[in-house]
Amino acid sequence: MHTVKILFFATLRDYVGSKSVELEIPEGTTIGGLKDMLATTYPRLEKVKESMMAAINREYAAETQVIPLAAEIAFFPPVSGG
Amino acid sequence: MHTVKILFFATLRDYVGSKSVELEIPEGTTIGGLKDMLATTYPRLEKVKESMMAAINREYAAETQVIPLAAEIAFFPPVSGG
Amino acid sequence: MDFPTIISLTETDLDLNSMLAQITLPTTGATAIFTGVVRGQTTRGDYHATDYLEYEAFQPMAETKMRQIADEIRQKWPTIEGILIVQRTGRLYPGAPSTVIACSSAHRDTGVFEAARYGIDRLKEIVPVWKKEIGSLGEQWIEGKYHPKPGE
Amino acid sequence: MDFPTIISLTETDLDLNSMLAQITLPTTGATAIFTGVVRGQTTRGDYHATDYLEYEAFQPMAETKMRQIADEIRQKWPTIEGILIVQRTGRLYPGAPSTVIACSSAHRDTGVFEAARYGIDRLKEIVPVWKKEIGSLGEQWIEGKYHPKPGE
Repeated sequence: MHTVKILFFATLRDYVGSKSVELEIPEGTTIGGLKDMLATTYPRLEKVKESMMAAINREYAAETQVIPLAAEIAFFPPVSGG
Repeated sequence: MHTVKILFFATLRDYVGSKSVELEIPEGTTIGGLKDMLATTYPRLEKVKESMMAAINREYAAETQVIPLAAEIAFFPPVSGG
Repeated sequence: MDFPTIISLTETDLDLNSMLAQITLPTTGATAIFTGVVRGQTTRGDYHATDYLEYEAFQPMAETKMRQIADEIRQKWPTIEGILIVQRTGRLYPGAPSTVIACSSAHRDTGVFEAARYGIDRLKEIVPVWKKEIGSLGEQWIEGKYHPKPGE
Repeated sequence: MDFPTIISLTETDLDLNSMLAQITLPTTGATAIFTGVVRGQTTRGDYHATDYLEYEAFQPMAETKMRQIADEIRQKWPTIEGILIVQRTGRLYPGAPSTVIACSSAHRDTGVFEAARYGIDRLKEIVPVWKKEIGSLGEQWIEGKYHPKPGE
């Protein structure tokens, strides 16, 4: 197990009700696996799991990417700045 | 004969030594004809006669265009603003 | 001379005069400046009126991605001299400029227009900034459509 | 709402913030602003340094032609909202913006970049303004290359 910091933005922050959480995850957990874990805790994430963008240490990450130790994870909807 | 006001800009003003002149010209004089008349009076215009742009009443005019009564004529080099 | 790259997320009003000065070098003869502006009325799609927008950013990643866009511009148009990419955050009312992409070059025909266009297109693809719209349709988060590839 | 068209030759400093405000309507979401800038150093062609430029205009015809360019833009890109075309005259030192072409629209993909590019290209073809350069090559009038057709 190791600890990750997870940040949420925009809609996802509203769904989770929090800007950031810290979570213990098994080693080898992927982004996709973490999404499943979060959707269990925060059921409103279930319907947006597919479209949630993920970043590991501020770089866009794939569903299959394994989360490294001491990582900062961010989840957010497709961007809409400008 | 009728009177036209002629304006000169940029290089041409330097060649003529004046911003504007008034001239008596025969009816039916074309822009090309006026250029020839001017080049006689101001010999430095001779070598730029071809590249001199002409405007009649603030619209670009052709060499063959006949100068109307009470016209304001302008001669200038190709533009270089911006 | 080093070419300046100015990247900023800011809560303060944007000053185009100062931005222009920041990308103007002794060799600069042309600049193209794009500004996004908060619309008060939108007619594309369903008509709606906007009271204001709330911009939120994942600031450190947004800065990294803005810098990456500047790098991409320099790769594609090596003649570009200065690059400025600024995004407002916080509450913005209609008429306010919300983002500026500005590029300078010696001449107008060496990529300034294309680079500025590329910059705003990319900003709307990969820079983690979101806006919530408060207006005639109530209060709703705007979501983009682009899904960046891993590492993009 | 009428779309604003701002045409001006001026001897005073250009204020981009005020210009942006003048072309921003309630429906405006994007603007593209081109600025010409006085180069202090030119490397295209023979290298030379510029101390300053003296701009001269045939003012009434220049205003007519600037308005004509705005009309041409509206013909080609009917989605353009505000158009501003401003040319400085008089003495200008390196680093100073000498001309601004700014166009606004509801969205960035409906012609603002193309319209601003067209505007500066046309300004350099048909607007009767000339500049004298004072610098390392002495004092010389710059001449363009384009010969407008009668009535153009």
